[in-house]
Amino acid sequence: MSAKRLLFVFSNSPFGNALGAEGLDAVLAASVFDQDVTLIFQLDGIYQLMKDGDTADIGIKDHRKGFKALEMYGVDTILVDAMDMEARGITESQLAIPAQPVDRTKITETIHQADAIFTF
Amino acid sequence: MSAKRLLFVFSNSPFGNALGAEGLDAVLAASVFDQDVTLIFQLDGIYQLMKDGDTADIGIKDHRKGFKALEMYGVDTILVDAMDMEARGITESQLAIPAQPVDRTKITETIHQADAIFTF
Amino acid sequence: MIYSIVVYGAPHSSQAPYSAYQFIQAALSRGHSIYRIFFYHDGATNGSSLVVSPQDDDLLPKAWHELKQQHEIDFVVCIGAGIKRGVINEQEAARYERTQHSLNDRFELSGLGQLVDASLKSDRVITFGAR
Amino acid sequence: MIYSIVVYGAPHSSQAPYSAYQFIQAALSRGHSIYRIFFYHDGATNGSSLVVSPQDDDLLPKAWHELKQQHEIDFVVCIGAGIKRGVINEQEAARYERTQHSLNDRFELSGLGQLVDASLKSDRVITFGAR
Amino acid sequence: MTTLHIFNQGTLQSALLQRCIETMSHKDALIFIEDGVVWATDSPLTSQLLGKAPQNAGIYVLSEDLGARGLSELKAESVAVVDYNGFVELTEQSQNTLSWF
Amino acid sequence: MTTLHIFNQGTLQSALLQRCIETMSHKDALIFIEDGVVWATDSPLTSQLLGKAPQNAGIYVLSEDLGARGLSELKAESVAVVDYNGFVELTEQSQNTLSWF
Repeated sequence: MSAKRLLFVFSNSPFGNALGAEGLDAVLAASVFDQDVTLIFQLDGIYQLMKDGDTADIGIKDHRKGFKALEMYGVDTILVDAMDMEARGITESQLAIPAQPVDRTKITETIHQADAIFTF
Repeated sequence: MSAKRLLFVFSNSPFGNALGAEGLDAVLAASVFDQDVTLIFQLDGIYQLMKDGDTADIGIKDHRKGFKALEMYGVDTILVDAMDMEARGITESQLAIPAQPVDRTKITETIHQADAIFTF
Repeated sequence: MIYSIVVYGAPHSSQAPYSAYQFIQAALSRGHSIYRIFFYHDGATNGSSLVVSPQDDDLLPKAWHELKQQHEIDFVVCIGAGIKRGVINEQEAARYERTQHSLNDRFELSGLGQLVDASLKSDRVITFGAR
Repeated sequence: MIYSIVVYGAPHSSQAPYSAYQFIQAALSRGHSIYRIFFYHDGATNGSSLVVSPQDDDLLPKAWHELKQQHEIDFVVCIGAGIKRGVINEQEAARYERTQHSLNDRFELSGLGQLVDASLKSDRVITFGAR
Repeated sequence: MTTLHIFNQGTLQSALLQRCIETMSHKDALIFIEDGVVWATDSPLTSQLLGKAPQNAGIYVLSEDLGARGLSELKAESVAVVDYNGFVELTEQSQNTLSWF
Repeated sequence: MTTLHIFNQGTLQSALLQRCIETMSHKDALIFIEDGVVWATDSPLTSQLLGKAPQNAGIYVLSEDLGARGLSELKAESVAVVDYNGFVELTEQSQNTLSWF
């Protein structure tokens, strides 16, 4: 069986709901299966990648450091919607991990090529 | 203690989540306390009031008939956002209960006059 | 002033209960009293004794516990919302023929009248919402 | 074709599990097979035996039961999502020192590997989402 | 058909539908289910956004959800109605599905 | 102050924030908490909508939530920062509160 292309799309801000933390867990689980794993961060999902931030004052565990471990797990195709970054006034230097800014055409193409897509 | 003004604001479509059904339950509870109860239906909350519809094919209980009981419970101040109805192409004859179409100024005023506001 | 707080969100799923807790601490420190916390919608899950925080990294259950011990605050889980989300006490378990129950005994299962009562007896009712 | 289904929403709170059930019935009637239903996020609550439908007006628990009896379908509740929402079996109850448990025995508590495995073994993975 | 987009949110999430539509190609399809069916009605609110969908992309609405909400009579002409059987058929014909919520 | 509007949703719910702002009078105030704090950042996406708020209406953001998300440096000038103590103070000064979510 050839490797399957698994795509994880993050569209939500961290902490308000559990989607970001649970999406990260799903990605980490997929990473051990030796498949072709891709992540897209778009819309408010981009805020999952902010370098700064400390959740001590809101009493919620900060799952975001887990995204830094992705490279170690061999997950290296991490795309961010370039227009969404610009609209939010966020630059690459403010992100916690290296992520590739891409345009919408590339996002549509990536979606088309996936075998299964998970939304968070 | 004079009667308190309790305001219930419905903004969500029925069935996709439980807010409409739970908001109705809260209104019915309030109605027995002999207070001044007002309802506002706005945005997709207007779809809570549609006259037609049968949920048998989706396997969900239809709470909407409960809104028809409101008058019996003495709840008669039911406002709908007139612009939201128009934007959705819905006319008063399509609603299950008589509701008063109002403009935004009236909605702001109603919010200002409330002692407590509940969102659904 | 007298405050009551309405919580719509479940621990782990939503920030609402965490925000409510922080707000309550700040309100108490400003000299206000909290009459009641009403757990409605998915917030009912706050009353479950079966919610587990792996690695004990979630301080909310302990925080509710201490808050209840130190202050006279009603913790009410809406009974209608609770039973639909698997938050039931021994009595409801017996009524609906379940062998197990889940309500944390610091919380009380009661009706929506408690929400209305809270709004009548409080100067402010603050909702921490979740969809 | 082989399908797997992912459910993010809880009964009563979200339409997602109801839609998933209708979709599955239609898929089966078109001759497809369902490999697994993976209950993630708030969908974990589908696996609770303590969810009560007042007046038995909710057919979903019974519908899951019959589906499981009539077809060979895995019903997996994500263990991570489950324990955070109070859906635990006897073993987890013992591990985390709870006196009660809540998992319906038609459902299995297992890890996210089951979600990945489902996506590898199925031709289609359909998510019924909830926020 | 390449991707079937599944959209289940109402008009409060207009920003999400806009992105869904911007992401679609003319080879894709979109189905409205659950609260998303309100987008399939004929109204000033909905027509503007739906009009931006790629030409030739199929736009569908789930009849069971439309009917449950009493909106069958209000359906927009540009949207095709399918039942659960047709929904499954759309997933057969597409290569994958993407759920928006 | 009459009503304190409490908004906790991100930009996917832009339609909800738009309505919140349309509903506000100049005597009202608005506080962004939880995921809503992203609206208090200085960016093309947010400035357009925030600019529609009634003049003199106070616009606040909760510092704890802004800081948790690493957005303190990005805060828009037109938004005032308050901590939980200040949030409680706003509820004291208002006659009622309306939560949008």
